[in-house]
Amino acid sequence: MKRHSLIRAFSLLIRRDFILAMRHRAEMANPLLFFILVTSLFPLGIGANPRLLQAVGPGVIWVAALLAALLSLDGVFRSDFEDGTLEQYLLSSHPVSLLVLAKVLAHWLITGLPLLLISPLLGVFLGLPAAGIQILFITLLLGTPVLSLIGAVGVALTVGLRKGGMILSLLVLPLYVPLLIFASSAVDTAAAGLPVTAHLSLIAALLVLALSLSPFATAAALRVSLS
Amino acid sequence: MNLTEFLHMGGYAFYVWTSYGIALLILLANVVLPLRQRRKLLTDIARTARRARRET
Amino acid sequence: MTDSGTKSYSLEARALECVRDDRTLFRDLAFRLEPGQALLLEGRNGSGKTSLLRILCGIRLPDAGMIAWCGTDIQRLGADYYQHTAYVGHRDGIKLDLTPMENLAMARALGRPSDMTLEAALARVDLYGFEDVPTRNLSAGQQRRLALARLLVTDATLWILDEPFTSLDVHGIRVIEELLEAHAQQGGMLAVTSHHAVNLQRSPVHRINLSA
Amino acid sequence: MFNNFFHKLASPKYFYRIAGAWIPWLAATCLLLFLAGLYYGLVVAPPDYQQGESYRIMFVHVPAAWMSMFIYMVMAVTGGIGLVWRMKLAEVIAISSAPIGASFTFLALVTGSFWGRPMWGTWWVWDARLTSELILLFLYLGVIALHGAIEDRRNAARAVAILALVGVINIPIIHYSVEWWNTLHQGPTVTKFDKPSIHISMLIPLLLMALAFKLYYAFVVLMRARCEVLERERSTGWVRELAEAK
Repeated sequence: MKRHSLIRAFSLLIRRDFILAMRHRAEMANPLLFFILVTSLFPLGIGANPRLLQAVGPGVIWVAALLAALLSLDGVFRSDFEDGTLEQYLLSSHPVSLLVLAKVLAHWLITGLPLLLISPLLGVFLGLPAAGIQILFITLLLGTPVLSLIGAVGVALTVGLRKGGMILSLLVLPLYVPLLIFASSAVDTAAAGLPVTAHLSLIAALLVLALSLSPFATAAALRVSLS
Repeated sequence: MNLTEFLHMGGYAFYVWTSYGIALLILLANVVLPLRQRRKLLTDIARTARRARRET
Repeated sequence: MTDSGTKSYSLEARALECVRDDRTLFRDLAFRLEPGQALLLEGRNGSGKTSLLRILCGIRLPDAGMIAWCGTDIQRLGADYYQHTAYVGHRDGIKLDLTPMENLAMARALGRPSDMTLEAALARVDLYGFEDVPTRNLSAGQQRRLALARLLVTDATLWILDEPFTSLDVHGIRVIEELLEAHAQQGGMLAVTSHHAVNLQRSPVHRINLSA
Repeated sequence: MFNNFFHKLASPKYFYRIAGAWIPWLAATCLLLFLAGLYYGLVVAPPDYQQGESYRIMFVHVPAAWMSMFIYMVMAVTGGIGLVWRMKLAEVIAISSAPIGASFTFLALVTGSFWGRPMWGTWWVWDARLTSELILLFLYLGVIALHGAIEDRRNAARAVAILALVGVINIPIIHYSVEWWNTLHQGPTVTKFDKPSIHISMLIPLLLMALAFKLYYAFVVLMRARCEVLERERSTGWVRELAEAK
């Protein structure tokens, strides 16, 4: 019975965040627009030489995804913190780490998934070959949840601070480095027609690691931020 | 060994001595800063204590 | 509404100390609360009432001492403690963009559900008929009553309330007082801070004045 | 007796006194080691057959890089101890380590750059070790910024501990990924700083310097920890007495 109510709380929390996001549809689109804009600025900045674009494409798309994730992350716990619902999670009779996981999952579904779906279009913009676009999609599929999971720890640490946003990027961006390296080089390698199983399994390993550790760290950080 | 030769460092004097100089600066700063902080803290605490005593 | 009175719950504070901004708010504070009893915290602003309630919730760590639930440190109990507690703090802990029903459904899912339906809980705090109005459109007093309705949808023994009567009118205060009285009569426990005098005629009330 | 010692050490007043007694001895030993290390490193050790005299930067660069990693580990471990067992002294050590670790990281970066300039002909190369060191500096700066932003000292210490633990899990991954990225993009053309075998005449000063850096960290962290203890205990009687006795 207890397990049943945990599953119910988990799904209700996700559904609740969905309803809230739908009632603020305009805000929901911001990270996505940011992602598209930043990516399309690069050809304007460095010139539209197809070979150059193709060379920097994977890195550009991944850096843009990273920044878009960072931009959207600030809101994961902010409003819950301000209206006091965050306290209610901590005082719930369910494990806080699982509630956190529900929040992060909802965040990924709301902001990460749209990024993922639009990414092939950006791949075409930057002239990536079909094999590269395919792998780009897979790396984003495996990688954007990692962005949300790692970011959640940083947000949880800074949610009580007045100028949390700047510090958040300082805390989180260095932790994104391995993912950025593995993912963009996977796309590069695929574009060159070489096998990328090693890259993909490394990213999958990062995902497993983040999934298993980050909810606990986030829960602990929320406790600190609220005390 | 000849001193000028030593200071010359086989032509790498600038790189070697700047590196050691920066190291010295950083190491010294790490010693001096806590010393100054402690002195400031102690006078600060003493002042607060004196003020508290006058108020009561 | 609460567990059957046969189980003997107890909440105990042992040698609590709380320091904030280099100021010791209280030291060596001890009390014991049993089913049917209410704890009323009094004191000036900034005397540590809210801090003490947050320590009781386990959100804030005491600088010394501990809170024990049935003899065990609440920091060790974690979720096993929280299934017995409900907290309404300064902030209402409700989402203004959701309806009262959606808010209560979430609150119920986070704890151990009680037998009362969500509609019945809303009716108890005089919000019957507001089920689907966006919470943002309710008045401050109505929002506060909605926050307090959360207490009814979970099966908690210990209610921890920080200024429950804020922004309530005379009628609202009476409604909530009845709620508290009924909870205590059924073997519940209360820990409350309030500027208002709290009228609980039929239940034993401990008073702790933190300014003293 | 050992247990008793640790129990006493947990008392801030006792720690303040005992640390104050140790600092001069640690500092003196550290100075001697530095002098010996410098003598062997700058005077006794022969020039490198490839890099000439410029390799002598190694005697500050390598120990600084070692210490930058080591101090992060210390920070995470003591932070974790403070988090789990609520040991205030461990929190203090963790917090006091951050600025020292950051300055060692900075030192490693700058000396690496000064060493690289005559070797590679540019001030900065995206070499695996320098890049890792740069990211480590960002991690340190994050810790320091977070600590500075949280007003309550105990909360700040707990937040920093969580961040340091997350960082310490990530450091090996970052290290590995950067190493991998480096071989991918540049090929193994860049000369590695640490050669597989190092001559004994160079090893001795390197080890002396490394030991000196360790002792230096020990006494500087104690100095900082003493300040932190004073700050935290400023409303207690013994700190007031101490302050007014001066």
